[in-house]
Amino acid sequence: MLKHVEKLRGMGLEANPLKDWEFEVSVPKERVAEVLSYLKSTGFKAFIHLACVDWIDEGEFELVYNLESYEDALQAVVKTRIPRNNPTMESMISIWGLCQVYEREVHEFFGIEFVGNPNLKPFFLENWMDIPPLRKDFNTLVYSEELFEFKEDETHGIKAPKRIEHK
Amino acid sequence: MVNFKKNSLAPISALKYLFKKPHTVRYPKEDLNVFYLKGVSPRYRGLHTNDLSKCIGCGSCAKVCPANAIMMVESKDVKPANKFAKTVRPVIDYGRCCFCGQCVDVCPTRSLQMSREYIHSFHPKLSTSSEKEPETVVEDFIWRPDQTHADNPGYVRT
Amino acid sequence: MSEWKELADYFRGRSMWMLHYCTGCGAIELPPTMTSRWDMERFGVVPMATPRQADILLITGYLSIKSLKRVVYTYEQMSAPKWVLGFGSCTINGGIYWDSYSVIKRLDKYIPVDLYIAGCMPRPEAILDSFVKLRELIKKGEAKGYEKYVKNFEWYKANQDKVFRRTTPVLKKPEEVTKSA
Amino acid sequence: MELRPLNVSNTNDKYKTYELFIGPNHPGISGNFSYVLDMEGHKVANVTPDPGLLHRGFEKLMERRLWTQNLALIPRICVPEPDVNEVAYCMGVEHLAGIEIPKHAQYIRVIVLEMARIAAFLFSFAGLGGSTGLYTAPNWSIGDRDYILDLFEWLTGGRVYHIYQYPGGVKKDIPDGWLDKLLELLDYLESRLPEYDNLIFRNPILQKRTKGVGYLPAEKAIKNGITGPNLRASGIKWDIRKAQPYLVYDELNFDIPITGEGDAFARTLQRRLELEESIKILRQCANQIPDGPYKVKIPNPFQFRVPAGSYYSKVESSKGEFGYYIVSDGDVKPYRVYVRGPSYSVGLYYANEIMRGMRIEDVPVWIHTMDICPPDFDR
Repeated sequence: MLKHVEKLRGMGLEANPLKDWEFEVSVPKERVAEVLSYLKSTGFKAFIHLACVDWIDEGEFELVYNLESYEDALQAVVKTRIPRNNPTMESMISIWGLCQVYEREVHEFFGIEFVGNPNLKPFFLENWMDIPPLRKDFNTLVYSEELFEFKEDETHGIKAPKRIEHK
Repeated sequence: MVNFKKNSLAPISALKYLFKKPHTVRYPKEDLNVFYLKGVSPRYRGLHTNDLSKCIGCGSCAKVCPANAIMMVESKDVKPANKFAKTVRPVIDYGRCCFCGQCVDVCPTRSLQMSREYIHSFHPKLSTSSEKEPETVVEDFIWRPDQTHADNPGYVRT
Repeated sequence: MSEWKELADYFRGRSMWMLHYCTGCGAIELPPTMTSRWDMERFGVVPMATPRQADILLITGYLSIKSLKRVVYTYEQMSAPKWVLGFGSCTINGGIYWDSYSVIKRLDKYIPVDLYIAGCMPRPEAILDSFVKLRELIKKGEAKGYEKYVKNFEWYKANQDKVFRRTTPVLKKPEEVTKSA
Repeated sequence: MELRPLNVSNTNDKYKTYELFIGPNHPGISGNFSYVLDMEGHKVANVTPDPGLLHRGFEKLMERRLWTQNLALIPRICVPEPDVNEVAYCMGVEHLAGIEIPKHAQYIRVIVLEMARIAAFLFSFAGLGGSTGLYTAPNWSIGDRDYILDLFEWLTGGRVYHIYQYPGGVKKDIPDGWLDKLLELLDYLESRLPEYDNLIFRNPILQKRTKGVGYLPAEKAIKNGITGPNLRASGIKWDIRKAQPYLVYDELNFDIPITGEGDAFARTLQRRLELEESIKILRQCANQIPDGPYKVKIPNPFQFRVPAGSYYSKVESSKGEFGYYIVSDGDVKPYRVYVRGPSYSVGLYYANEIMRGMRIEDVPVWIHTMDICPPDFDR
């Protein structure tokens, strides 16, 4: 495992082990395709998932590619940062055809444009006209109170409705 | 498991089920008796019970509830246990409660517990108009736990 | 004429056919009730594949907006004496998804429900107990949700359209929306 | 084992392909999910999955709740096997917070995981029986699964949603008399396995229905992110419990069966052999469990903060690799939690590739032998 970490540090990337079989690499945006295809060539053939974290204070999205190598039982977490206003990212479909589905989901929940992905149509949500829901500035309680017409307050229950008598 | 051919006598071996007791639990007549108590498990997370005298109305159960189901409501018929105790008591909205038991785990005076009762259903009357029906339904599932099912304790904080 | 109706209601209560449609997470308690351990067939309740032949529609738990649209189609395809059973706390007041943007909170605003069952996934015994209660309601002639649907059809359709046919975004521009907790 | 060829129909009228909904309301689908199939005669020409019917926005809700409040929300993600979520989440939180749970609690977690695994395998026999019309199989296997749920109910207080794990261990200790009941149940299940073999696996009709369906070669399985029993049925010896042992799996000896042919029958056989292994693991755990505290004291829920950082914790579930990518910024609430469901890429991406040319009656069989769990897609 340390052989991989040293190799990646040799390529000028910042890599550190998380556990004895998992390490993470943070990669600038342009070198993601290069690092992913390099890892795929050295045994990380299984693409596990693509996650996206919305760092709203730093104004950035963080894309997390997770790969797994079955030969030497390792887990590689490749992270990259992309700017938050009109975020675009090149699609990794050429390396793994599987990314098409994960990128379509991240596009719908965060609004990231994946250049090269043939099919970014709506996936889970039907006629959604608001900002992508998993962004930090989307308030789900205000949305559901508006849409489903019920009133709820945020203080987790410390309030005194007047009309209750015990049964 | 190596050969996948079924020998021809296999269906006959199914006849032994004729003389076996059915393992169906005929619910209304007989109950589940797997545990040392009849019915559900001795640790079952069912409808809540609350010892109104021990409860000090601190509201930590309302704060910890993931479903925002517990409301602290002023109750006239209860006197505070000591100088600091308040007279608000938890009221549970079973249209929200997910029966996770986290309120029982966090209750400092161990007054809020869960009983082994779980049956409750509500039929909105035909007379209530459609507009008022959602309100009456939500209304029926909100009540303040007290000692009604306390004789049948289930999930208690040890 | 009325004793024929009582006789019909008596037998209707004893052969309620359930639509085999697991809408929410409560559907994991249906297989044990359907198969050998709790066996709801003792009450005449049999899973049916198509809405045309089913009498009861079980809404087992939460309903996202997408599946609410399918449930409304299914409900309207079922033939007249039909009943809806609301399982668990998600159909009453939103359950544990009270702040979710894609789950409806009160089922009664969209389709009429005849019986609500408490429990966050009611046990098989609670399901069987609700079938017995539904049979009493049918015998007494009080389970008339389907007539209520026809009577105030516009009100139900208005609620459904508020959720399905939205043309404008629900929240205002992102700048006015306060940052979420 | 070659796939049956799709014979091109010679009529080129506009009804060459018609649209068929394997819709949300279909007994052959395991849960609330729908495929839109373009059919050519009785063969599938194109598949467009239509997920989102069970979407509750878990990842948004988890950002609004405390660390321990999420434990009540999490088992609702994958319903046939809820304990996998709790253990994976708790292991992630404990790794980030640096909590070391006692050996007794680790053994209880392995027992809970393996019992949930057996229950999920029995549930997949029921699904297989339902899709091939063998209705005795659901009656038997779900009936036996109910005995496992009784034990869960006694141990945790809930039948399906146990909400039993807690960062730092488990919520309640094993009641006395529970382990003997567990060993009794294991002997009963062991005596039932030959009955299942005669009913399901030696059944010539079922073999004809599943052999040759949905053939999955090894490298295609890796390329499409398929893990778990479906991967091992294609011949790759990869099990997280052996390769990257967590909890106490390194102290238990069990082996990984490989069926290797890669078609639907090999996958069901794979689950049947793994069920035997799980019984073996449970027996060892029940006999070797050391005494000791069942949990480590952690601060109360309102002040429990997890230091900043991110970690991907995974567990070998009966459907594949179930992972939680947890990001924390040191607050009382998680900053971001991503749930990796095992059947996500199978049902949404690989379905379009494998179902082309498949006959319509093989579609539910393929869905149930891949053990697709729709809440994994929508979360």
